[in-house]
Amino acid sequence: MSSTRPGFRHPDLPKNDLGYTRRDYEGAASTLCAGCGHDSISNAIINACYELALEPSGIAKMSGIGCSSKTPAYFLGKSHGFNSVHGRMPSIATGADMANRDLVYIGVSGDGDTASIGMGQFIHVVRRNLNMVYIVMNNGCYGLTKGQDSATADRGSAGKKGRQSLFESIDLCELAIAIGAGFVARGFSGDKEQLVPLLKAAITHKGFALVDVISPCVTFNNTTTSTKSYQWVRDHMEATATFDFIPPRKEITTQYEKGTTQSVTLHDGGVIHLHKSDGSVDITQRRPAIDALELYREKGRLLTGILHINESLKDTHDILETVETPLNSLAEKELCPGNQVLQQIIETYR
Amino acid sequence: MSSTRPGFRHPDLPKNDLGYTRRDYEGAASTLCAGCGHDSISNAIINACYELALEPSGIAKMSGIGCSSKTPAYFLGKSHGFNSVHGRMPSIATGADMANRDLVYIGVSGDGDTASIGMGQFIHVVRRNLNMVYIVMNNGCYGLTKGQDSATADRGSAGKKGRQSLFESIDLCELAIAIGAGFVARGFSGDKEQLVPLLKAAITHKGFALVDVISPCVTFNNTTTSTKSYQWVRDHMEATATFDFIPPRKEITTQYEKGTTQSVTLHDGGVIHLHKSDGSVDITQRRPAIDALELYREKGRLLTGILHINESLKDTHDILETVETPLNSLAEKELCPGNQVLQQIIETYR
Amino acid sequence: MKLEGINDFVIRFANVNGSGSASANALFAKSLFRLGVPVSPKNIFPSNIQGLPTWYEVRINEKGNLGRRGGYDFIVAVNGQTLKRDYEGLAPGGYFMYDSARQLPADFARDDITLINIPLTQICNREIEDPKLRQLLKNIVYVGALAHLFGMEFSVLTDSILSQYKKKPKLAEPNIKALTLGFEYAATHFQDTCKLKVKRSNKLTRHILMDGNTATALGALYGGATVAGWYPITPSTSVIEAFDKFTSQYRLDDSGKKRVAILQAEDELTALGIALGASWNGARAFTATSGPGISLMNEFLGLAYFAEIPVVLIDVQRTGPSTGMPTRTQQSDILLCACASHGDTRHVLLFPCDPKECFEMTADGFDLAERLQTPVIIMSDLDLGMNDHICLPLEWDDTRTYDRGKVLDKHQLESLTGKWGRYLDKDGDGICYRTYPGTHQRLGSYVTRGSSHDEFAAYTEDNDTYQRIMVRLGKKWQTAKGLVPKPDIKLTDTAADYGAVFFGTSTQASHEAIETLGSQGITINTMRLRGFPFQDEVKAFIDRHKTIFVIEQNRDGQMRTLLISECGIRPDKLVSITHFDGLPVTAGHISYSIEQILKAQMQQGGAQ
Amino acid sequence: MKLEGINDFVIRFANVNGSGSASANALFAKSLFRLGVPVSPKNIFPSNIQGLPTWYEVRINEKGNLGRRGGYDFIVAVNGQTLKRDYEGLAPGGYFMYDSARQLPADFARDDITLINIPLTQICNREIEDPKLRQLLKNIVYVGALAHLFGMEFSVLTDSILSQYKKKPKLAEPNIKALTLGFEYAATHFQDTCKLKVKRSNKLTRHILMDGNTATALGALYGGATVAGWYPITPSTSVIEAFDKFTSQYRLDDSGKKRVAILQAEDELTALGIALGASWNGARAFTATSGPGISLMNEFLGLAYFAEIPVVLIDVQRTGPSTGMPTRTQQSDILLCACASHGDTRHVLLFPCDPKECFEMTADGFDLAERLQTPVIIMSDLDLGMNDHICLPLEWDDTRTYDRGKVLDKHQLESLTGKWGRYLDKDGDGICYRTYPGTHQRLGSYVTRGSSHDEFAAYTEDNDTYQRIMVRLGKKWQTAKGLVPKPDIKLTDTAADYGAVFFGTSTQASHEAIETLGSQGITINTMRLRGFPFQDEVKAFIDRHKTIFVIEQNRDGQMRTLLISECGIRPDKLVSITHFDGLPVTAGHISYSIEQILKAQMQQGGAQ
Ligand SMILES: Cc1ncc(C[n+]2csc(CCOP(=O)(O)OP(=O)(O)O)c2C)c(N)n1
Ligand SMILES: Cc1ncc(C[n+]2csc(CCOP(=O)(O)OP(=O)(O)O)c2C)c(N)n1
Ligand code: SF4
Ligand code: SF4
Ligand SMILES: [Mg+2]
Ligand SMILES: [Mg+2]
Repeated sequence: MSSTRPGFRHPDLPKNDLGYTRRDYEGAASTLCAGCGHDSISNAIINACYELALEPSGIAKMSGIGCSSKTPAYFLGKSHGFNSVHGRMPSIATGADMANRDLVYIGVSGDGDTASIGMGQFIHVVRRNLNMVYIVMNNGCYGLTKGQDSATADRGSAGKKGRQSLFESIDLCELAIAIGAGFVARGFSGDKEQLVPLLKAAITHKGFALVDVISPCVTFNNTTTSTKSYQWVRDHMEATATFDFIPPRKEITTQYEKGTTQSVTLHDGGVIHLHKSDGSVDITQRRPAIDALELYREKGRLLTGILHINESLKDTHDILETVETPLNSLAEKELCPGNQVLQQIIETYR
Repeated sequence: MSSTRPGFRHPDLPKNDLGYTRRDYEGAASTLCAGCGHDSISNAIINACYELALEPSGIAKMSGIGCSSKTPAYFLGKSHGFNSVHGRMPSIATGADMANRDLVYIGVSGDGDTASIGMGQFIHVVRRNLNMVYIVMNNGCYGLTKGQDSATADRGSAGKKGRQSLFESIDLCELAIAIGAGFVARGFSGDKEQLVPLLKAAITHKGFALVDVISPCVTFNNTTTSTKSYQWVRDHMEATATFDFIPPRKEITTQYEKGTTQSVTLHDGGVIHLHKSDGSVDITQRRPAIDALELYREKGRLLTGILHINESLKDTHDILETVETPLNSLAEKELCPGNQVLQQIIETYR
Repeated sequence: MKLEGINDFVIRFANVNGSGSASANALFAKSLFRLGVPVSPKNIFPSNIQGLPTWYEVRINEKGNLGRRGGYDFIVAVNGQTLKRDYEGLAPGGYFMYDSARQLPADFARDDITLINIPLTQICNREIEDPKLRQLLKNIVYVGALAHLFGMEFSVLTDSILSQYKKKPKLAEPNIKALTLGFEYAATHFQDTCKLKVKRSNKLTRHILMDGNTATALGALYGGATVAGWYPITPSTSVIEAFDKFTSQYRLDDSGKKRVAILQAEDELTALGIALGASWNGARAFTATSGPGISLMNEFLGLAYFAEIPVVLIDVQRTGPSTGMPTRTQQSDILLCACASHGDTRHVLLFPCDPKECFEMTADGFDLAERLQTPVIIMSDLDLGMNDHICLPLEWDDTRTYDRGKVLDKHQLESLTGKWGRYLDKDGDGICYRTYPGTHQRLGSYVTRGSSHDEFAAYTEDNDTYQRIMVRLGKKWQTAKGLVPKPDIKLTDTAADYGAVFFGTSTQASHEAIETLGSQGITINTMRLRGFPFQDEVKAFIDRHKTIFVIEQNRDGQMRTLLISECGIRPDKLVSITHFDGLPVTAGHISYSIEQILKAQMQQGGAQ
Repeated sequence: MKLEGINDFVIRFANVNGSGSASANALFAKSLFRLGVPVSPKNIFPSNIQGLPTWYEVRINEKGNLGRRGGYDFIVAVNGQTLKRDYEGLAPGGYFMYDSARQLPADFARDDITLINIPLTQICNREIEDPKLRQLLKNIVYVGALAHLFGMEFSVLTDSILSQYKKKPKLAEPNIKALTLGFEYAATHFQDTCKLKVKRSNKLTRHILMDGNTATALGALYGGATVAGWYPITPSTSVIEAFDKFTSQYRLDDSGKKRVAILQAEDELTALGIALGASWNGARAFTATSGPGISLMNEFLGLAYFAEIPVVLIDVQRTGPSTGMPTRTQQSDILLCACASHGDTRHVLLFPCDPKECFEMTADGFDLAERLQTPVIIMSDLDLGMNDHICLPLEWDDTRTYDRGKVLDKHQLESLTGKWGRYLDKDGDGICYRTYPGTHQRLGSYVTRGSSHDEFAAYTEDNDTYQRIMVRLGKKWQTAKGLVPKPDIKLTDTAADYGAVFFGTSTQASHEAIETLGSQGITINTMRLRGFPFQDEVKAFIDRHKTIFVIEQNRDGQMRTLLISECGIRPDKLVSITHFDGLPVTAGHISYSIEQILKAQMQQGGAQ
């Protein structure tokens, strides 16, 4: 049922540093509902990868189950993908990353997939600081099973069926910071201007990067009574700070006024310039970062942007002290100690 | 293998308000290692229930799997218990509580049982605000499987095998507050003075009450290099505030100086008096409560005592709006609408 | 030549999902039902919310053969994406109805079918003011047209609309208008076009038209379930939705508080955990799920088996393995459900074949689970659960009381002679006496555990004790045989060589196939399985025949495997007739398969 | 009358766990092994860390019969908690060694045994200065005493100590002192007391003494595993611990970095998920677990089956169901492992019977999994995994290369003619060609999924396509038969009526039992199963006999069920011999059971 978009290529399409056009980052035609926030996120992923000039085949797309988790079929058609089972993408991504540390791992999940059935795996993939981007397409509901409340649905928020969500919502960003994630951001599928650079920064960050994207479900949860609707989010969103993301090897042309801008250098030389506003918090520290989220929660506002960044953490491979060579490329001679060693070993069992 | 302690009763043993002696709250002889912190917690549970004069048969003991989860056999021998499977006690407790809201639910778990395999269920039982006490016997390791690091083991901490724990530790208390728990406390198995009143307050609180008790594993994790050893905890623990717990219907005899003491009235009329020290935080608000935990984490100190309390939350039954009568005591006539109604119902399917 | 016939054809609707076609198509089916005509609708929908192809197939059969027939004689083809496929699949002599807004391409050149083009879009654009309603009502317009083409009483349609919108009569109006528009258009342009006709019949005087999941929910309501833990998954979600709906109406006390607790859990492990915790604590509790959920529930099922905790688990099966085809049907969780979890385990299964049995077996399932103190799994499937089926009316015996099994109350505990042991086999039937927490201040408390325990529920690692408990569980399994529903056996000819075994949603098609074969002189006795473990009757039925056809909807012949291993049957005696492409099995497939097997047997010199 | 004999008796040690007895007892067993005497130790330990009874049983058998024998001829009874039981269980004529610090109660009044009281506590208190060492060395003292009693060469004990403490020679000293103390005490006080003797033998020239889990870990090391996800659970934990130990030594690059990633996961779902993700990405990966973990891994196993992802899963079985007896053995996860997960699935199983096979089958398992692109489950158990076994030396063929199965590299992708499809059956063997992520810039990418897919890996809900893929998976299953290890068949008499089928840790006891029966004139051919699916040879072996005894360590005869249903065997032909109390099966149990069955058959008039 999933068809590939026509292969025809317009010769004049703009190309990125690797000579690819945006089309090279597209996938099959989406089968989601027209207007679904998830499709906008897919587009933002396409843009981010195109603009970062990533080699498409060097990316692996991972997902669980849900409308959101279907999207890897709709972007990056030249990348391998793994649409696994409900809530278990983090473990699959962990294994994949262990096998080949050279690929870029982009995980896509839903709020049901992550905050309910996948909560355990989510917390623990954060704790491992796996080098991946973990995107939650957060619509506050279970789209694919027809609109039940998810654990990120705010108490009192009501979708199409008109029933209010009964329980307090879970803020995945706050959890991720508390567990020690080094990059935590929140975006909105309706705000491409903010989302694309967020994704670019997240991809460039080494270690675990969470991007929680509020992504309205137009079919089940875009009502006037829902806090995950386009309207509500537009009315309530505020940003921590604006920022520029400067990829590595790009000349820094802008001059920033001292004191108002904080710069974070990423592991590959890219730089994030955070433009502080009055009373803005130091998001490079987890304590104020968490406090800001709690404050906005109290105020009933939605805090977006980069919520926390810490470039000093080791990722899983560094923690485990594995070799630089991808493990999947090691051959017999590096793996198998041979019979002579075996005979030495078994000698100790005599 | 588990034997019951001799039934002989000394006539002069002191009795509580219900006429029970402390022995009536004891269980079978423990089979844990001599000196295990868990046994001290069992004793504290016995004391708390005895002092609160709870009807033993009105308590249900729930646990998962681990040395810690064995303890329900060692306290409250007159109560029913359910030693379930690894990490899944919260779901069993939820069902039990749904069936009979009149019992007191005391759950016991380990740090492996809760923070690893049980993380998803833990977060969600907090979110439901189930009316139970959830005690984590937290030794930073997997006792029963011989000492592997758990997810609450601090990075760099090393147990008997001498290997340092690789990953950042998870603070269950901070998570619980972030998810919205109404009662969160931390104790130490070596500090009965603090632990017993903590447990009494937790039991009296309506809704979910987490008591994270640092409980050294003498066999595998009581080394000088471990941050879950008796010594380390003694050296690093600090308390939010001292407090008195006054059960309902007890006369309040002490007078507190205004401003230095904050009082929280529990749903059944019991009162907690928190004696504030200089710079102490308002633990009735989640924002400062979380911030305090983050601060102490930064400082490398262990914050104990009641960490957060909020008496205004509805528990699961109130949220679901179930009847006051325990559901397990409803009979046919309240449950079965009868054939006449059935015929009306099926008429709409004609 | 046009296809002809009265009350005997298959019509298929090809739509785009999310376009509101489902309710229009259901209206059509319901109207047929109200005309007393046996009808069986099958909704073939995608695992997707909007924009993909979806089909709705209705078989009309005066004789009451209501399994899927296969093929279609009439198609309402209003989905451009599948137009070609729909066109090509139409039976010779069939009728192809489409929206004349769409010009049929040149290669649509069959001359063996009848085209019926209705300007659906045009009619709606012209006649319906509210643009939001146009798309929806387009579907109603074709239903109106069909009413004329098939010669249906128009009032049955308008009555259906009126009763559907009883509470919002305003909404009935435009629907009736749309119906009329379609009806009139057909009357004007296709006066005598269609030779397939519908005639009021008297076949269905008492019957109801209900989906299995609704009936299951009613079973849980009447069976006295008070706690449900669940996690959304197609095709089981609607069991809980219906239970929620019914309990919101029939389980309120005077102040509006609920005599039920329904909790959407964070996953299936928790869903079953909730049900187990509640059952342990003396409430009747259940959960509903589908294959992936069963896989996740394995550990808890083993605990329930070994610690002897009753629970009712509804498995609405779908096409596996893994995520498979979430919106297609299969009977393929049988082996896993029978032996779920590590170690030696065995679980009681019930196999409902229609909504009435969904109701009864669910209600009975609670009695059975509590009597046996073990999980009881109701093996429904997508076809049964989510499609409407005609069945006899549900009934409840008001004198019935719940069988809570062997539970000791306070008084009984006190009057016991000898020491009570939770796992003591007092009665020799392998079933022991349990207590609910809090029953007595001094007596009857114990710790339930999944680790090895002795008769007094104390932890043990003693090998003899462990073995004794396991042997007793085996004895309980024997007791279960006397309690699960007996098979439904039909001996057409007591001397027949052939028998057929089937269950659940394979029933209708099997009966039809066997009738067909019967009319060709091949007599086959039948046994519809209703429960596992199998009773002696099951073995006796098999033993009395030379060859048994085991008809089931999975690849590996799972029920056949179970029969062989549990009844000790010679494998070569049981011949598998499987169907596992995700669509409901057809009678044609079964009769054809049996014919082929018989032919082969004959060629091999085996007498018939 | 005293029991007598050379190299043929069973000694049991009754200790308190956590008291350091395990290493002393192992020292004793190892010393026997070094004397060239066939020996098989069984550690019977509690699911607890400290203070509960634990036993260590050593069978010494010159003939090399090394299954558990049952009963004990000599006991070292140093656990007060079980003193009475240990005393009563001793064979008539046996020897009862105890610490004379404890006065035996008056009711210890057997006159058919020999008491050997050694003042263990007293000796230690007197002779050993460091009070911390006293408790530990008490155990060594009794080993020294045994050496004298059995007439063992003392040097073999001291040598064992020296090699054990090669790196910490300081620690050897007090141990040797303790040995000597015990030896001398016995020499002085029990000069000719014991008639059970040990004599240096030449039975074990090349052999090694190793536990199965260590061998499994070596198999993973040599098989080239680079990623392991795991979660602690007895009795599988030591597989990973050993793998960690070996890779820390043999998988480092020059800078000390690791050519392996071992991750302790948060649970078993994640453990298998990690292995699957890594395998998908082209690394050899595995996980090890036990029953409860298998239950939790069901969903992922179904995904791996349907999406065709290789993975090696080690199941070190323990006594189920549920938590069961975590430190007791069983072969009871067979059915679940064979059909794990909902829908139609089937998994490849391997059945090692000794450490050598643990090594080989694990290493081969990676080839097999990658060749078949499906999970391969190594069915070990607690007895095999955690007890030491004598076996032939492990060997590795240095010319061997890993069979990575059908994987297309960059070059092959480019030179393909025709469109590549991940699930296209090019070779007609049901196995398709896969690609690792990142292989090629343009070619070979696809999305792996557990939902239904076509030959080109695209999502589909088309019923024919789904069915085609399922049928092909069935074909692959047939191909697997040619690849899994063949059964080990011994036809003592080609005309014999009886055959026995067994596998894994039932092997030793089965061989011994059949030898015993053989000496009574009952000839039984044997087939040791080594893999599932079963080959034609398996069926042929069964077919050639009248009656087959299926010997296995579970209640329900799980392997028998599998044989019947997979090979189409008449159930009445396969007679179950089960043993499931959690202790390793004994030869006596098997031969007795078979005798009883044969007797019954004869009484029923069946010829032998
Ligand atoms: C084990 C399991 N349980 C349940 C389901 C059914 N299911 C499919 S998608 C889904 C929820 C999806 O919600 P979310 O992750 O928020 O994604 P969305 O569709 O909203 O993007 C569920 C419960 C499943 N596929 N597997
Ligand atoms: C599903 C499953 N996996 C693994 C185990 C093995 N296991 C038993 S206890 C335990 C960990 C216990 O650690 P914790 O909860 O911290 O308890 P402690 O013994 O430290 O008190 C594990 C992994 C199990 N019983 N079940
Ligand atoms: S149902 Fe909601 S989440 Fe799913 S595709 Fe439609 S709009 Fe998107
Ligand atoms: S192993 Fe550790 S946690 Fe377990 S009983 Fe012993 S001291 Fe306690
Ligand atoms: Mg969602
Ligand atoms: Mg622990």
